Parts: sequence; structure tokens; C-alpha cells
Amino acid sequence: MTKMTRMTVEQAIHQALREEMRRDSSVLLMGEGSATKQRDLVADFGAERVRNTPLAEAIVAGTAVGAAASGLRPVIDLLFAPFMAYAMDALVNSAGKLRYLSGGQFQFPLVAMGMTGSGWCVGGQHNHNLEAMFVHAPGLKVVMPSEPADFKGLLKAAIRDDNPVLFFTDLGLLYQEGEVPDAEDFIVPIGKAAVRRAGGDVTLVGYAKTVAVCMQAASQLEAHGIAAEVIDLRSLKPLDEDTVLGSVRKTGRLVVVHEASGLCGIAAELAALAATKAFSALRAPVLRLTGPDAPAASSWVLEQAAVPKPEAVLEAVLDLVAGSRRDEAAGKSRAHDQDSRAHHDQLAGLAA
Amino acid sequence: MTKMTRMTVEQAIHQALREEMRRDSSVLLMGEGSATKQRDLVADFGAERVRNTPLAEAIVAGTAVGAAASGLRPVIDLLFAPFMAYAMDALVNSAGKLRYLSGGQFQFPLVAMGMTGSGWCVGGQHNHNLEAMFVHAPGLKVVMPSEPADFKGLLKAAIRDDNPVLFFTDLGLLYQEGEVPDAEDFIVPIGKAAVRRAGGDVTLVGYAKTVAVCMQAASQLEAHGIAAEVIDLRSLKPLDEDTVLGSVRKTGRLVVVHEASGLCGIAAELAALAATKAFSALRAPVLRLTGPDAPAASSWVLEQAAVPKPEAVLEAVLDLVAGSRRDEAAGKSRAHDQDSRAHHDQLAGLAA
Amino acid sequence: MPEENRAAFHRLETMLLIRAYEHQLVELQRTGAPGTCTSVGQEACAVGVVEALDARDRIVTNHRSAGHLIARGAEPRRLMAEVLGRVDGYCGGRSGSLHISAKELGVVLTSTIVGGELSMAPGVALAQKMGAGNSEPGGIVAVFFGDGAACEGIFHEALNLAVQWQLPLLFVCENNQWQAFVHRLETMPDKAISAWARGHGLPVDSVDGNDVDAVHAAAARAVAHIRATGGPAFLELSTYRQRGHYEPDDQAYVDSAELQAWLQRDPIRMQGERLTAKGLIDAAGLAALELRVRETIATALDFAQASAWPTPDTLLEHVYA
Amino acid sequence: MPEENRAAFHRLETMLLIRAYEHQLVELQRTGAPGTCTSVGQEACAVGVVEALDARDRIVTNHRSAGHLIARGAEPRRLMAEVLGRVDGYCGGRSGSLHISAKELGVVLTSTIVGGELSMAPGVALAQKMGAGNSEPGGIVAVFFGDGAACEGIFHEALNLAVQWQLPLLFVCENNQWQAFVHRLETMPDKAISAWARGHGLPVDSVDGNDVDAVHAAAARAVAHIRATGGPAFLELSTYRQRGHYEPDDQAYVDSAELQAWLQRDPIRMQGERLTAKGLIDAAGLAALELRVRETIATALDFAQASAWPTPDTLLEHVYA
Ligand SMILES: Cc1ncc(C[n+]2csc(CCOP(=O)(O)OP(=O)(O)O)c2C)c(N)n1
Ligand SMILES: Cc1ncc(C[n+]2csc(CCOP(=O)(O)OP(=O)(O)O)c2C)c(N)n1
Ligand SMILES: [Mg+2]
Ligand SMILES: [Mg+2]
Repeated sequence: MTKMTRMTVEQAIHQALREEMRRDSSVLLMGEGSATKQRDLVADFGAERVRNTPLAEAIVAGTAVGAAASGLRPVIDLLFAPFMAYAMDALVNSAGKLRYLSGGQFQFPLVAMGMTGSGWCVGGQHNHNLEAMFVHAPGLKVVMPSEPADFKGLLKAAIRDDNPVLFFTDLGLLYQEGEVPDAEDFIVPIGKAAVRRAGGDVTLVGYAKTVAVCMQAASQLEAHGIAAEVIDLRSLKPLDEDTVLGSVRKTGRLVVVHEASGLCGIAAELAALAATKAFSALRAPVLRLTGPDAPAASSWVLEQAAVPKPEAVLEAVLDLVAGSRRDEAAGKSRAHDQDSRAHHDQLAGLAA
Repeated sequence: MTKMTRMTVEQAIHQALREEMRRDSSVLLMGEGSATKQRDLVADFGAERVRNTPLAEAIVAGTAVGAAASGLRPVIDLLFAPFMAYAMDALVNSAGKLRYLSGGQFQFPLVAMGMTGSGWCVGGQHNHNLEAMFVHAPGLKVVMPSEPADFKGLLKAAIRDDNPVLFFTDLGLLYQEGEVPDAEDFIVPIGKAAVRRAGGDVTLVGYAKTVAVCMQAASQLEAHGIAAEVIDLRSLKPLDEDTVLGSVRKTGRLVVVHEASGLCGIAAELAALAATKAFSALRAPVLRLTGPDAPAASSWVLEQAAVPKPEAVLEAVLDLVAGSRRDEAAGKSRAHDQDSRAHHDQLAGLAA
Repeated sequence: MPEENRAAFHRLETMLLIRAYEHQLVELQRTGAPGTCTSVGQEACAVGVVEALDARDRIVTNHRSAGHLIARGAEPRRLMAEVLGRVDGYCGGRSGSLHISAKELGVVLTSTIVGGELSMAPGVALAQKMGAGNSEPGGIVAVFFGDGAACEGIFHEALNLAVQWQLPLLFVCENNQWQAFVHRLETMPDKAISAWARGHGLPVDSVDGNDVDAVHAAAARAVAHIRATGGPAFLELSTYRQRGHYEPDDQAYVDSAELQAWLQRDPIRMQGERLTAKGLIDAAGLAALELRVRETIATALDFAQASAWPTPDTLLEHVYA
Repeated sequence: MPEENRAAFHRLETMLLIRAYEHQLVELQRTGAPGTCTSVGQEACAVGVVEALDARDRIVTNHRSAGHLIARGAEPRRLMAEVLGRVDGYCGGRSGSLHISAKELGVVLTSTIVGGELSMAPGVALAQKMGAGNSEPGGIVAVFFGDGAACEGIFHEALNLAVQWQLPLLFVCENNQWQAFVHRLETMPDKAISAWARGHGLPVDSVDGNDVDAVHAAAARAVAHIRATGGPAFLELSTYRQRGHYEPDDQAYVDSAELQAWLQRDPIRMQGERLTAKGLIDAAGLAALELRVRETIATALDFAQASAWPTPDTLLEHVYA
């Protein structure tokens, strides 16, 4: 039996860092305050491997890229995701491209961490879910876990990966607790989604904070006699197409829920995948319940209004199932157009 | 009758700049070499309004943001799109967000221009179609025209727009010629697609260089008795949903073609739109023929292999139509799953 | 009371008002309001510089902006409403504490991205120089930023552009020794900021940021230089962040001897002692002043708490023009 | 022949080889091959600095890299194959001319993003310092960048990090007066680059970049300093871009008097005259040298043109590890 310890996401991240730094002396940690905030790691692994940096994201990321190509395994903490705007050249143009452009001469085993998401009322220059930008960029991997065990297992996998990995932490989860395997070899492979709940009527896909949203909606749907399957993507790139498509082929209905903007977001990618590769199985329109095409406001009311809520998922799925069942009973080949659902796309939260 | 002049894309851009600078003294042009390359504009409008800048994209873009909020209408030339990585904070965190975060106190009438696309063998640090990143970011508009008249009309519209507009030029089009209206009030509204060819069997959507790819495929399809409708998006944000969905509702088949990576790209967004809002009209899987999830190589052979070709579109549509007609004849509700087409997604060019 | 004394008095009162406002925010945070980055200990920088500016000038600032805003005349009640996310805030609650702009006061384009202020300020100054929009002749821009921001590349780019284009821009570096949880000496050599600025060849002045009169004198000189030449100037103000980076923050990482030394040089205390020594104020006078600002803040709090929340149906307002 | 003379001779030959290689690329471009950024006129910078490095050292460079690569021993035939997009190029044709790295020679992480070289070099130096990977004790890094790159914010960040972390990093600014189509005096004050560097408090040396012996001497001093102290040093080499930014380029924007003046000080000519004056070479000797390099380049061209194109089925190779 796997030994487990209950801990928060923050602790799970810390444990993963500690274990990997112990295991591999080429792992080093850099960031604005990384050493200050993790004195124990400095004590155990030395100031050379746990470094406070100047306040300069571009050089922190660039240095990680140079170091990664030269035999180190840097983990950099860029604090909030929007600060990655300063690190874009290093991440996108260097880390993501120079392996390919050099004909495979270099590899870039580095991890770039960033926090984001609603819940802290910090506004759109801190709260901006921009993970899809890195999914769109070549040569990078992207993960965004939802529970402590995955934070540990995916961070360890990211550190061991020979590719650059963007590791996003939804800050609303930071102090969430869960059981985490003690084993030092506990790894969650990058690129594998988790089915959090099985069901045959509809596939709900989320990641990070919206996994819980989907789970709550699924519970409520049960009362309506609808069995929802809930998938936690965990990895946004590579995406676990098989798990998502397998589920859609079973349920015929797909609803994707995330906080990031819908436009060219992960939900768009999944909807496209389903419309291409599981088309014949689809019994109803694919729905996206996402954040709006708007910066996050600070005010609690507006921040929350932008976030997909379980009630909105519930309502959307009820409509969807009713619509497609009605159509099927009437012998129509497909559900009614979902223009009436258009508002979900932009305003998931308002419906709540 | 509209008076027209034949000119290249480059000339159309120049004409738009000249006309708008003449019309509105708050328009100014800044970039690395903007003044050197456009001595005539310096002569006509003065060195204060046509400026060479230091080689520093972040401050060029930041200065444009500050100036735009203070009564000017800056147009900045950032040269190649990947150099925007340095300007990301100014564009995404400032221009895109500060109107909203300030409660509407400021507006940012600025245009940021960038070139990209295959054809010059310059490799992935120059040739990177990253327009979707800006579509995903809130508060920005994005255009990417395909013909000289639209370059003129959309650039003029962008300069007059009170929002920040990213204006992308596919460098393969730079010396392409076309008829361009002389009229100084000729504007192509941002957010309107153009139907380049009408047809009832399949909707082909492209933008920039791939409009021609779709048009060529459409000609070839005609020989096969298939009438393709070809849509040139022109504006990527806001997207002209009505035109695309209207066409899909008519044809029942959607194929999106672009050079950018498919993952979380424009094709994903359109596929998602169709799967949500035109679901009942869809008679076949939605296909994406896009660039691969890879940096662009310099070598001509590899550069071209990454680019969607008319032959690949032709082949894909023939399969699609055959598949869905077969299914419909057999009374099936929907075409076969398109797993066999999966490779198109990543390797559009290879099929050519 | 001679003009000079009235000014000294006003500086003290403004510093007290800033301090009282921020102490109120600290208390609010303890009872559940969003945290803020206070400028406690840095009030002299804000008051000394802002007083040297005209109505036609613009201010660009950052996350630690309460002092700049209040010194410029922002109403504590509307600031507080903003921090609480209410409709009567300067930004209708969309900003919260981190990026408050008040265009009506000329406080524009506040960014909480460290360096964002530096990236936009030259553009505001360019518009001033070109007489764009509602700018008035001779207007300049003061950009406030921290020692941390000086480490960002945009610092270098902004200085070079301002020098090369001769922009009417006053760089004000509030060197408060800290960059969030990192002491600045971990990130740069001791005299780095002024040395970097000097490398750009513009006038650089380094002054005690806790002495409001010294700050004001230096700022006035710099502003005069900018108005006379049209070109930029640089001011480094040495000060200290007395509280944590963001509320709450236990400051466990702070060297208490250093903190104590700076507390001895608290700008409000220094100004109070100066006025007392000059016989311009006594203990009763000081107490009266403090009472007055406390009342202002109490009224502001009532106002802010009574202000309505924005309604969800306004969520998408102001995204696009 | 004494060591010193052999070295002088070798420098001349290497500069000739670089020049011949780039002239060949210019011709190739005229017949349809992709354009390149040549370093014609800057050969002394490459040769002088690279000769001061050891095998254990690393080089990080940019778009104008032919000199650095050839001085380091890169084979012209594999470089040319790369420019033509062929499988025998150092990067298998994926790079083309703009980002050629040759790991086997220690030329790593070339970036054509101006400033990219500066962003990555400190990390390579950190790995050297920490003894990571296949680094050898005492190894340093030389990063080549232009005067334009010095305007990018990353210049400031890289210098500060190198100083603060005491990284074994030699900054080599090839100040060739041009930033694509803009003269550097439009973008910075005249003495700016050294002044900026001095602001960072590391040793800064400014030398004539067209005098290969002077460059070498300065580089050797800087390298010795870095090996002795472990910390960084800075070299500004004043030189001139004799050809356009990128082939083809009519240089219509170039001041011809300035160009002519610099052509008089062509580095190869200067070194040729120096050797002639010392009686180490005569016209026949020079002609023989030139013939030798021309033959090398002719062979290289044959090799490159005979090299296969990569096949489309390899398109996705090397995207991910
Ligand atoms: C680009 C960026 N990086 C990091 C942060 C997080 N952060 C906010 S304030 C701060 C410290 C800034 O230090 P300084 O510039 O000295 O200003 P101070 O807070 O001391 O006033 C940090 C690291 C940020 N907001 N933006
Ligand atoms: C970030 C970025 N901006 C612009 C360019 C386009 N560009 C390529 S080389 C160059 C000039 C660079 O000048 P400098 O650094 O002095 O190097 P030089 O070319 O003179 O060797 C420019 C503007 C680029 N490649 N990257
Ligand atoms: Mg500070
Ligand atoms: Mg140069």
C-alpha cells in the first residue's frame, strides 16, 4: 500500500523540489525570493543551488535556458503568470526553438513556474490565465494540476523532463489539502489526464480550479439522473487526446470548463479535437464555459462573475441533454443549434 | 465607380500610413528603421512624427502605449513577429488591460505591426505565426490581411480604432500585387470576413497566405464537382462569426487552413465555434490543416513541408465529402470518425 | 505664517494623512479586505516630489502608490472604495489597490507590473513634448519606481530613450532597500542605481528620501532643469520600507537592526521634530493634526464601505473602446 | 618563425578565410541562396577574441557569427551547407545562417533575436562556474553582441547578473556603428556603451576593433582577469560594418565618407601592411595566402552544393527531446 501524507498544494510543491534537489545535484532553484522563502532548501542544498535573483524575469529565464543547455536542471519561479511577459523571449524564442533550430544539439530541461487564477482579488496584471499561449508555442510542455498529489508528481516529472515545462499553479488551490504519496519515485507522467469520476451521459473536462467545479456539477447532475464523466486534464501540452476522445465517444457530449479566455484557449482545442476526431459520436453541440475575453477585475464581485461556476455547468448540461434527447426522440440527426448557449462562451460566470 | 490603382502589399501599407498621417496629425510612426525606410514620410510629416527608435522593442511598445493614452495615435513597426516577445508586457499587460483596470479612464489607439510567415527561409526566430497568442489576450484586436486592398483598408481602420490593434503581414505577400481603391476614405472594417468565392458544398476558411491556398484548392475541387466557399477572415479578433457560421450552416462542412500551429490556434477557435453554434448543420468532421507544433526550419524543403498546400486541402476535402456522402447515403447520422485525418492536423504540408 | 513654514506644515499633514490612510488599510486587511503594498516610511518621497509638480504635469506610478495619489490630492474615500472593489473607487473597483489611476489628477497608467511604469512613462512624456491631447506647454512627467524596477531591463531602455529623445521625464527611484522579500544588496552593488543612471549621461541626484524638505528641494531643482532643457533628470531617494511587502507580511526575513535604525529616521517623526525645533508646532498642535487626519480617514472608511459593489452585468464594460 | 610572428600570420590567414567565405555567400545570394548578415570589416574582432580563448571556453553569438565560428575552427563547408539548408550543415539545415551553433566547438546557443545571446550567456557561465555537464574547471564564456543589442534591456539585466553572481563571462560588444538600417548615433550617445558598462562596475576596455593584435591583447587581458577572479569583464570593440545589414542591401542610407574612412582602416589590410612592414610577408606571400583560402572556399562550396536536402519526413525531428 502506498504511504500517504496529507498536505497542501504549497507543501506538495515544496516536497517535490526538495526530493528532486536531493536526487539530482544538477537541479537548481532560482527566483525573486526563492531563497528567502525556502531557507530550509538553502540550508540543505547550499546557496549555490537555491538562489534569490534580481528582479528581472528576462534574465532569470534566459539564465535558466543557458544553464539548462549546459548540464543543469533549473527550476525558476516567475511568481505570477503575467510576469512571464518579460520572459517570453527566453521561453518562446530560445527554450522552445533552439533545440530544433540547432538540429537537436541542445536540450532544455527547465521548469518555469507561475501562479495565477481568481480568488485573491489582485486584478488582471496578476490574475491572467495565459497557459494557452504556451500551448500554442512550439517546443514547450505545459502542466496545470488540480490536487496536491499531482502537484508533487507532475513537478517531479517536469524537473526530470528534458524539455522546457511551464508549470502553472492556480493560486486558489495553494492551501487546498489532499493525500500525497510519500514515495520519492512517485511521478505523474506529463501528458496523462485523470478521470476523476466515471459517467456515460456527458464528459466534463476541466483543469486546475475548474476540476472541482465540474465535480460539483457532476454531483448535482446525479440528482437529475445524469451521469457525468469528469476529466482533469492536468497536462495541457501534450494533451491526453485519447482519454478525452475515449470519453466523448462514450458520452457523445462534451463540456469544457476553464477560467482562461475561451478564444483560442484549451476548450477551443478540445472542441476542435472532438469535432474532428469524435465527430460521429457527438450527440450534442460542444460547449465551452470559460472566462470572458476580458482582464480579471479586482473587485470580488466582478472577479467571481468571470469564473465558471458549478451552477452554470449544471444548467448548461441540463439544457444540452434535454436538447439532444428531444432531438433524438424526434429522429433529428443532431441537437438544435446552440446559439442560445452563446453567452456561456463569454459569460460563464454571469449565469451563476 | 471606385478608382483603383494596382500596387503591392508593401505599397498599400505605405499608402495607408501616408493617408492617415496626412489626415490626422496625432498619428506617428516609430520603429527600428522606420524613418530610414520611409524618407518620404519624414519629408512630409517631419522627424517628430516619423521616428527611428533604438533597438529596444519593449520601450518602443511601452512608449506607444503611454503615447496612445495621452492623445497620440502611434503606429509601431516591430519588424518580425517573434520580436514581439520583448514587447509582450507593453502589449498584453498594459495596452490590453489598463483600459479595463482603470475603469475605462484610458484608451489605447495604437497599431503594432509585425511580419511573419514562410517563404524567406529565415527560420523560426523570424518566421513564427503567433497571432493566436494575441487573440487569446484580452483587450486587443488582431488583423492579418491577404490582399493589397485589405492591407490598405484594414491598416487605416486599425489606425482609426481606439483599441490596440496587432497588424500582421505575411511576408510571402509583401510584393504581391492587386487593385487598391484610391479613395482616402476607403476603410475595411475590422471584424468583417470576406467571402472570396461562393459555394455550397464545403466552407474553406483561411487568412493571409492561405487564402490563396484555399482558392487554388477550390478551383481544383470544381473539377471534381465540388463547390467550395472560400472565406478570408482578415480580422482574427474580433472574428466574423456570422459569416463563418452562415457559410457552415449552408455547406455543412468546415475546413480551416493556416500556417500557424494548430494547437489553440485560430482553426481551433473556428472548429469550436462550429461545433457549438452550427452543430446541427455539420455533415462532416471539422478539419484543420495547419502548421505543425514545431518551429519553422530555415531549409527551404522543411519550411515548405510545414506549410499547408492546395493539394492537401483538395485531398482532405475529397475525403471529407466522400465520407459524409457515403454516410448520408447509408442513413448514418454523421460521417466516420476522422482519425485517419489526424495527420492533417499536425502535418498538413507533408501530405502535399 | 511665512510661505516656507506653511509648506513645511502642509508636508507634515500630508504625510500624516498618507500614514493614517495606510494604517487603516492594514486594519481592513486584518478583517478580510484585500491586502495592499503600503508605503509606510516612504511618505517623504511622495510628498516632496509631488509638491514640486504642477497641475499640467503627469505622474506614472506603480503598486506602492498611495502616497503619490494622496499627495496629488486624491480623495482617501475614493481610494479606499477602490481598494474595497466598490463603484465609487477611482477605477470603479476594477483596479483594486494595485493599479489605481486617477486621470482627473494627472495620475495616469499605473501598472503593478514592476517596470510597467518605466515602459509607459516615456510615451506620456513624448505626448507632453508634442503637445498632444490635453497636454499643456511645459508639462513634464514624473515616474515613480522602486529599486527593484531598476533591475528590470526596461529601466535601461527607458533611460536611453528619454536621453536620446530628450523627453521631459523625471525618473524618481524610491530606493526602499527591498524588492518584495529580497534585500536589494542581494540584487545589485550598493551604489548601483545612481551609477547606472549616470552611465546614461543625464543629471542624477541622490538624496535622503526620509527628509521631506531635502526631497522637495532636489525635486524642484530637477523639475526646473527639465522645464529649462526639455530633457530628463534622475532622482534617487534613499528610504526604507517599514512594513512588509504586502499585507500581511511578518517581515521575518528583515534584519531588525536595520529596520530599527531606519525607524529612528522615520520621515514623519523627522519633520515633526523639525517643526517643533523651529517652534512651529507643539505636542498639542501635533495631536490636533493627527486627529484631523484620523477623522478624514474615518469618514473615508464609512464612505467606502457604504459604496455599492459593481454589478455582474457590468463585467464586460471597458474591455474595449 | 617566432611564436609571435606565427600568431600574427595565422590571424591574417583566418581573417582572409572569413572574408573569402562571406564573399562567397554574397555571390551565392545573388544566384538565389538565402541572404546572410556578413561580418565583412569585423574580422579582427572575431579572430582577436577567439584566439584568446581555450578549448574549455564557450562562445555565445548572434546573427553575424561567421567570423566567430570560423575563428573557432568551424569548417566552412559545413557552415555553407547550413546556409544552403542542407543535411551536412552544423544544424542539419534547420538553422540556416542566422542561428548556427556548433556544440562540438563550444559555440552554443546562437540566437538571431538581438539580445538573445545576452539572455542565455549568464546561464552558460553559471553552468561553467558550477562545473555542470561537461564543463572543465576554469572555463569561461565569451558572448558576442552588437551595439544594437546594447540598447535592449537584457543588456542591463545580463550585466547586473554577471556582476552580482560573479560569473566568468566576457562581454564582447562589436560596435560596428550600425543597427540594421539605423546608425547607432541615432540610438545612443557617442560613448554610451562603455559608460553603461562602467556603471555596472566591472572592468571595461575599449579598443580598436580593426586592429587584430590590439583586440587580441585586450581579450587576453580580460580573459586572464576572468580566470583569476571568476568574475566578468567587458570589451568594446570599435569597428565598422562594411557591407549592408543583410544581403542584398544597397547601403543607400550609409554616409559614404564614413564608409570610406573605415575602408581605409580595413582590418585585413592593416594586418597585411603590418606583416609587410615587419618583413614577414610580401606581395607574393599574400597572394599565396589568398589563393589558399579561396581554394578552401571553393571546395567548401562544392561540398555544400552536393550535400542533400533534408527530407520532409524529418520535419518533426528535434522539436522535443
Ligand atoms: C514584473 C514583476 N515581477 C515581480 C512582481 C512582484 N512584485 C511586486 S512588487 C515587487 C517588489 C518591487 O520592488 P521595488 O521595485 O523595489 O518596489 P517596492 O515594492 O520596493 O516599492 C515584486 C517582486 C511584479 N509585480 N512584477
Ligand atoms: C529583438 C530583435 N529586434 C530586431 C531584430 C532585427 N535585426 C536583426 S540584426 C539587427 C541589427 C542589430 O544591430 P547590432 O546589435 O548592432 O548587431 P549588428 O547587426 O550590427 O552586428 C536588427 C535590428 C532582431 N533580429 N531581433
Ligand atoms: Mg524597493
Ligand atoms: Mg551593430
